[in-house]
Amino acid sequence: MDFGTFLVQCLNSVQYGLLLFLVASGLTLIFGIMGVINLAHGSFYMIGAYLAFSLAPLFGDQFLLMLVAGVVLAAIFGYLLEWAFFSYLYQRDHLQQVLMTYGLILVFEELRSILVGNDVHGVKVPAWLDGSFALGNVMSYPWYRLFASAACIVLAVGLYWVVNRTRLGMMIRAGASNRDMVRGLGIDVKQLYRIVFAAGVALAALAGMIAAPMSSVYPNMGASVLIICFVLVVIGGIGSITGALLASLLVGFVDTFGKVFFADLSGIGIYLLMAIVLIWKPEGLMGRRP
Amino acid sequence: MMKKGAFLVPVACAVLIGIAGPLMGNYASDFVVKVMILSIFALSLELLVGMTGLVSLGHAAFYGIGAYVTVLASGSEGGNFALLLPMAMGAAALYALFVGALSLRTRGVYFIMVTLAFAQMAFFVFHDTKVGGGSDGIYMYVRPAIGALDLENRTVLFYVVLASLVFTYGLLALIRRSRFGAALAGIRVNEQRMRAAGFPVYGYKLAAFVLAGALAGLAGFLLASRDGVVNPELMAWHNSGEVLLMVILGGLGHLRGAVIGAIAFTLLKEIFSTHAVMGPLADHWQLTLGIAIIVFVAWLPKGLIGLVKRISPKEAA
Amino acid sequence: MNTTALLSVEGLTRRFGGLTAVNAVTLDLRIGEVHAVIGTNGAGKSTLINMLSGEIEASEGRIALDGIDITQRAQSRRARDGVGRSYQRTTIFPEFSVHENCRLAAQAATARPWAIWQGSQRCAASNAAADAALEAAGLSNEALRIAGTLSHGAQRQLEVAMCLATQPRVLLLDEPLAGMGAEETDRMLTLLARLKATHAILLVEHDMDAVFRIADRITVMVNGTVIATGDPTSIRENPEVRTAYLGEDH
Amino acid sequence: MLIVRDLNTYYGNSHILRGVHAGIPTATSVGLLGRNGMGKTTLIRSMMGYVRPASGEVQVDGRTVTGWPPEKMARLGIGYVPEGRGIFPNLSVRENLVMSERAGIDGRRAWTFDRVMATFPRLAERLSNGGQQLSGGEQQMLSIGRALMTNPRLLILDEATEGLAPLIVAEIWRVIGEIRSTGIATLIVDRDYRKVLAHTDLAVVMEKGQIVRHGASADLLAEPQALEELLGV
Amino acid sequence: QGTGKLKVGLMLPYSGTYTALGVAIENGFKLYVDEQGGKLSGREIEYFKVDDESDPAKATDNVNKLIKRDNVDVIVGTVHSGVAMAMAKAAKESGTVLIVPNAGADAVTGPMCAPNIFRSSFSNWQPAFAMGEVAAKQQGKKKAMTITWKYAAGDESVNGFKEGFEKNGGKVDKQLTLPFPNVEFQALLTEIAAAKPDAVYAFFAGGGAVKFVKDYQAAGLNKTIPLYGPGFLTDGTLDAQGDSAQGMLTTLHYAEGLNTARDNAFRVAYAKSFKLQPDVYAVQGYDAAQMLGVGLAATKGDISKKAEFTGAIEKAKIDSPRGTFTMSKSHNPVQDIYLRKVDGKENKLVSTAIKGLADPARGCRM
Ligand SMILES: Nc1ncnc2c1ncn2[C@@H]1O[C@H](COP(=O)(O)OP(=O)(O)OP(=O)(O)O)[C@@H](O)[C@H]1O
Ligand SMILES: Nc1ncnc2c1ncn2[C@@H]1O[C@H](COP(=O)(O)OP(=O)(O)OP(=O)(O)O)[C@@H](O)[C@H]1O
Ligand SMILES: CC(C)C[C@H](N)C(=O)O
Ligand SMILES: [Mg+2]
Ligand SMILES: [Mg+2]
Repeated sequence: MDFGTFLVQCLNSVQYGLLLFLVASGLTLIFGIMGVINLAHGSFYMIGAYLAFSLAPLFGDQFLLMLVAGVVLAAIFGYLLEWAFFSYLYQRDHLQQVLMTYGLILVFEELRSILVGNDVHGVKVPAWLDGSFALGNVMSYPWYRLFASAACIVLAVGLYWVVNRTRLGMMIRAGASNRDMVRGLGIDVKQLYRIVFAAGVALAALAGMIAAPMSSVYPNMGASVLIICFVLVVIGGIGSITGALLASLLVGFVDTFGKVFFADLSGIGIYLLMAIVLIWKPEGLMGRRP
Repeated sequence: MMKKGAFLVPVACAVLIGIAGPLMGNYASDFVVKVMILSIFALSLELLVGMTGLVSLGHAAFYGIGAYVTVLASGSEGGNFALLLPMAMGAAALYALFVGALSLRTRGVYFIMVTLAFAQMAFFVFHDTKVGGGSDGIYMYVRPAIGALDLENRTVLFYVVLASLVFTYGLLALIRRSRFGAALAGIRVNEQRMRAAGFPVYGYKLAAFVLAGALAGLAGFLLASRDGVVNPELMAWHNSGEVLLMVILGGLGHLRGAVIGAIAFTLLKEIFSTHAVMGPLADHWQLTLGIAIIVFVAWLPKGLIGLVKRISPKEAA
Repeated sequence: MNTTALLSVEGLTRRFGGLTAVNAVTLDLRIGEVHAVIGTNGAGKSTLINMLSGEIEASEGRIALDGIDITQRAQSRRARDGVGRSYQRTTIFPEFSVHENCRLAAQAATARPWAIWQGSQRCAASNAAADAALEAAGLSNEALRIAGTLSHGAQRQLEVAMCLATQPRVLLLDEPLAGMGAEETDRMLTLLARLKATHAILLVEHDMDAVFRIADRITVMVNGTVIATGDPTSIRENPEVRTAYLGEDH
Repeated sequence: MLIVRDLNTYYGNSHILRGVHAGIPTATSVGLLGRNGMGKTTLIRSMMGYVRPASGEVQVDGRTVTGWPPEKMARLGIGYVPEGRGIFPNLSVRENLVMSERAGIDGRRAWTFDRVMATFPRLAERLSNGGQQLSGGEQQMLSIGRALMTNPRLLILDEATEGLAPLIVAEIWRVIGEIRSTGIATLIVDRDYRKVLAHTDLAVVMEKGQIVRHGASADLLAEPQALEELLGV
Repeated sequence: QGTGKLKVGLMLPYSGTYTALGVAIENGFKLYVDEQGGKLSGREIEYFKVDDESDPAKATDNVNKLIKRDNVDVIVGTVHSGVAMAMAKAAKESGTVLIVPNAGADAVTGPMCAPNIFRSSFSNWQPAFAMGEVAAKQQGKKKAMTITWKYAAGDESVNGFKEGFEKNGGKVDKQLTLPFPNVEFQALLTEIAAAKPDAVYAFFAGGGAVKFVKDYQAAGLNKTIPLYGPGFLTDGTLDAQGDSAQGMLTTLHYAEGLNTARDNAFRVAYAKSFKLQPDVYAVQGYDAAQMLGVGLAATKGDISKKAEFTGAIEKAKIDSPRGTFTMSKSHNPVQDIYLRKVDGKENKLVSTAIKGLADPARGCRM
């Protein structure tokens, strides 16, 4: 590999890592911070992608407007979902959440099949982001990928700020460790968590919408993303947004270079990375010791 | 803790199944065999999750390794039962020793994810390399046998599986009421205190992990003997997830729970996807199964065991 | 009185990042003696106990039991060698009965605990140890209650009872009296007075009435460092201890 | 301001509170005494809405609030320092305090971050420590500080001095005195009955889930016999 | 036997990634049966459906539902090769007739071959080998790279291409893979750009195929390095691929615009019945029914006459919409492979790449 290619591969790694973070960001909130094991997260991602597919014709080139509309819809959906299915699970064993969210996956996937069908669909890249710029003499790089990366960075910074710097963020984290005590301080945990959950769903859906033009939309698209998201949050250290971002980038590099150099075993790469990180630092890269 | 005579129900069930075996049709007996294998698999996980508090999301790896070793080692002439079984269980136990030794250094959600990681590694080794036929899997020419105990014979297979289930259940029941089992329970509730009291907690957990791995390997051996084909999907994370669901669905903390969960999950899915029962809705069995699971979670926080108790509260202790 | 130290500690130090929580502490625990360690909040008393019991590693220093260096021994091994501890924050098995809590603790020392064909409830040795511990801690009447439903005070008693159930020779008690009422305190002090004949006891406690009533020797810590060691009277009079810890009331 | 009438509370099948009548007048401090396991904490948790009383009534300012959830009770101006502290381990000391900051029901912010720092200088040195990394005493201070940040009218302290060094205990009693003098009502549970009686206007003694004695604290202090009988001291 | 309803078990993916394929196969099958008046050799057809979920781990249980519970006479299935392997194993043991309407695993008509197992579709080797010849001969490429998911179907396909390509003087100098079902291709596209081969052969299906073709274009590689593949790369995915697939060459045993009377009739009938355009999967389903029909005709509807049944199919010329084909000794179609070019939303016929190509059936002892 010559130096130019190496640089492009580094760019690929970073870009892929950022994309992964985009998808994992909602999970960081729901799983990493709220402590809810949400297997249905991949479904929210899928719902976002299908949302983009169905909204895109309505909004034409108003891509950003469409994202806003989609996020609002997803947030409302998440809010209702929390109210209907999750609100009474907090007091129970975490494993109940596993069971519940598994049930939800089945329901979402089947509803998707009934409502939209099982075909693969493409989503058009908005005209103002369509096109590529040259990278070396053979290759070019799509603008849209850069846009997705930028969106991810904005999101990462925003999320970090909200969770670590605002009172809202403190309340969320406090609620994760001791709900009853938070209530005793006059904070309506139910409402708070409903909002956070909705935000998590909205983030996953946003990721799905942004990813849709790149990856197209297809059945079961959420499943493959789910596990990798959990892996990211755990490698980064549960509750840490910086950690999740770091882990995303790391996985980006491992995956990219793994494919290039160890094609036969590259599937193992990120899991090997996770095992090594957790054995070396059982609380994840940026996690606090429990 | 177990009451006197509590073992009567499971024993009666086993005897009943044993008697009913030959009376069942081909498909029914096949179905029962499958449920029994899954029960063994679920029981082995119950040892970890319910008894020791170790939630593993990679248990299918041991199941798969047990199955793969059975097929790989049996060769084209068919293998010796007495040799293959220990080999399958041993290989699963060995991998469990390796995984356990490393993953038990972590805790909680981290433990869940590390076990998942090691299972995925096993999955990819079989999926991406030619070790076991790649992604399409491999098949076995002749099923294991030793003398008259020929698993090629469906009746023999039925009773061997039944005996294995009884063995597994009995073994775990013994463990549960023993001091070793009490120690595992203590570790589940409060590891710190157990250490302070003088228990080498790591060793206990590792022992449980390896034993659970070996029992999952037993289930894998039986599965391979029944199906004659193995496939990397056996080790996929959703298989680990499904067996975990069975354990939770049945009711954590009870051996019966694991078995009931395995039966319920398989049966529900079977029913929901059978056209004769559900009509056109059978095409959407995922929907009905999903809704059923959600309803179970909503109404039965203690799993199906909880349902039994709700109906007859006397059993509650 | 036995004069050789059962547990001796030399230059024990523990750092958390930049903070030195325990700084070169040296002390001896002897059978027949209640050795109280008092000190300001955050002085490092619990950290000291954590190091002695093996819960956390020492950064520096040496711990010897019966003259044998145990600094590197795992916590569970130390416990079986006779070092028992209680926790400042209640650390029980809330879903088990009170008796089971103690029996489980006692069971660590039994022979062949992996013998799965023997029922745990039938283990005579553990049952006896558990009964004795409950009796001593005054919880016999509550033996069949689920531990998690005990009141705070009773849970504190159970905490000590579980420590006793392991039949230790060295007792490391981290604020055993906190949360206990007057009667229970009284009972506990009587118990300690009785136990010290056969045990080496380290008592961390903020209840000064109790400490001065029972302690044979007192070590005072401030910010990780020992500022005074001596018999109760000398400590009570020590001006440095008064300004740093006791205040004017005692 | 807070009155409970004929309160009965169960945990499962066990009847814990058996018809408790009690009241905390505005700007008054009340001591709640009783042996271990007599139901003091249960009474407090019933008032706060953590456990739902089976029957009876809780009133604040004449309004019936029985069965209100804790967050609503807290917003009526009740600050709660629970038994066992309830520190958020994953938040730093500063965050523990900042997250709970709220104006009182009258809109005033008498207690600010700075004032809490001034009251507990020890916490000021540990601001960026996680709640988990505090010594027991430090946690206790943090818990009180956190409750004060909500600017309550009534502060409930369940064993607030447990595990504190004598100097700090003295300090806490001084702070309690200070709080009391600012017109905040207090409900104090503490095993040091002498201190409780000295720092409260009224005292209530519980036994087996019932109030067996109530009256002015000073009166009770003068009856060593009754104390011996009720508290075993 | 011989009389009453004939039980046909359809074991196909009705959920998951391959659902659309499963439905097309079922439609095709039913279309032929309906054209015969709902009966084959006088026997009414009764369908039994099982969703195989494309999960090989559950394949044995699923196929046993048909064999042991429903006692079907014939099994038709499936799309996923791993599942098909387990089905073949079960069919071999029980003797039930199995017709595979898609799964291309070479092994099904290789080591797993059996008298009662037939395939109405293709082997992974077939279109790939043809593409290799086309690339080397017609296009004059010398140096090629292959890329696929690391799984059996992918391996078989790229190896088939390599065989055809190198036999005709080309050289495959690098074979890229990524784990199934990973769709992050950027790293490998960069490798391709750096190596600058004369051509790239790719095997992907479904969402992966869509994304790969789009990414290939977005990376600007389609301008300098032509992308070849088996038909699966562009079949049923052109809607989603949009512009990015235009002009691509692929090989398959079916194409749009064959313009034979047989195909036109089939297309009209299919579109009328299902309000859908047929695709290769529908053809494969249709032909599975034809093959069953041939076998039944020879035995007068009595499928238990195994030898006659098998013999008839082995000798038959199947009049498929794709063009007639015969059965190889290992029961895989001996068929024409077409070279097609993407034009708008269609895979238009360019030419016949290889006439009457037979799978080598390595490992079949029958
Ligand atoms: N895990 C840890 N990480 C960082 N600092 C810690 C940790 N544990 C304790 N500390 C710090 O070490 C110091 C000593 O703590 P320790 O718990 O030993 O005090 P203590 O003497 O037991 O106090 P108290 O009487 O209040 O219980 C405290 O300042 C505390 O904040
Ligand atoms: N969750 C519970 N379930 C059942 N019983 C309980 C529960 N919590 C407390 N109890 C019982 O209720 C009674 C009153 O407990 P409570 O905690 O109110 O006592 P307390 O007066 O605060 O005691 P202490 O001084 O020890 O804190 C005790 O007998 C206790 O065992
Ligand atoms: C649609 C086909 C390309 C599927 C492929 N034959 C498989 O085995 O999965
Ligand atoms: Mg301490
Ligand atoms: Mg209390």
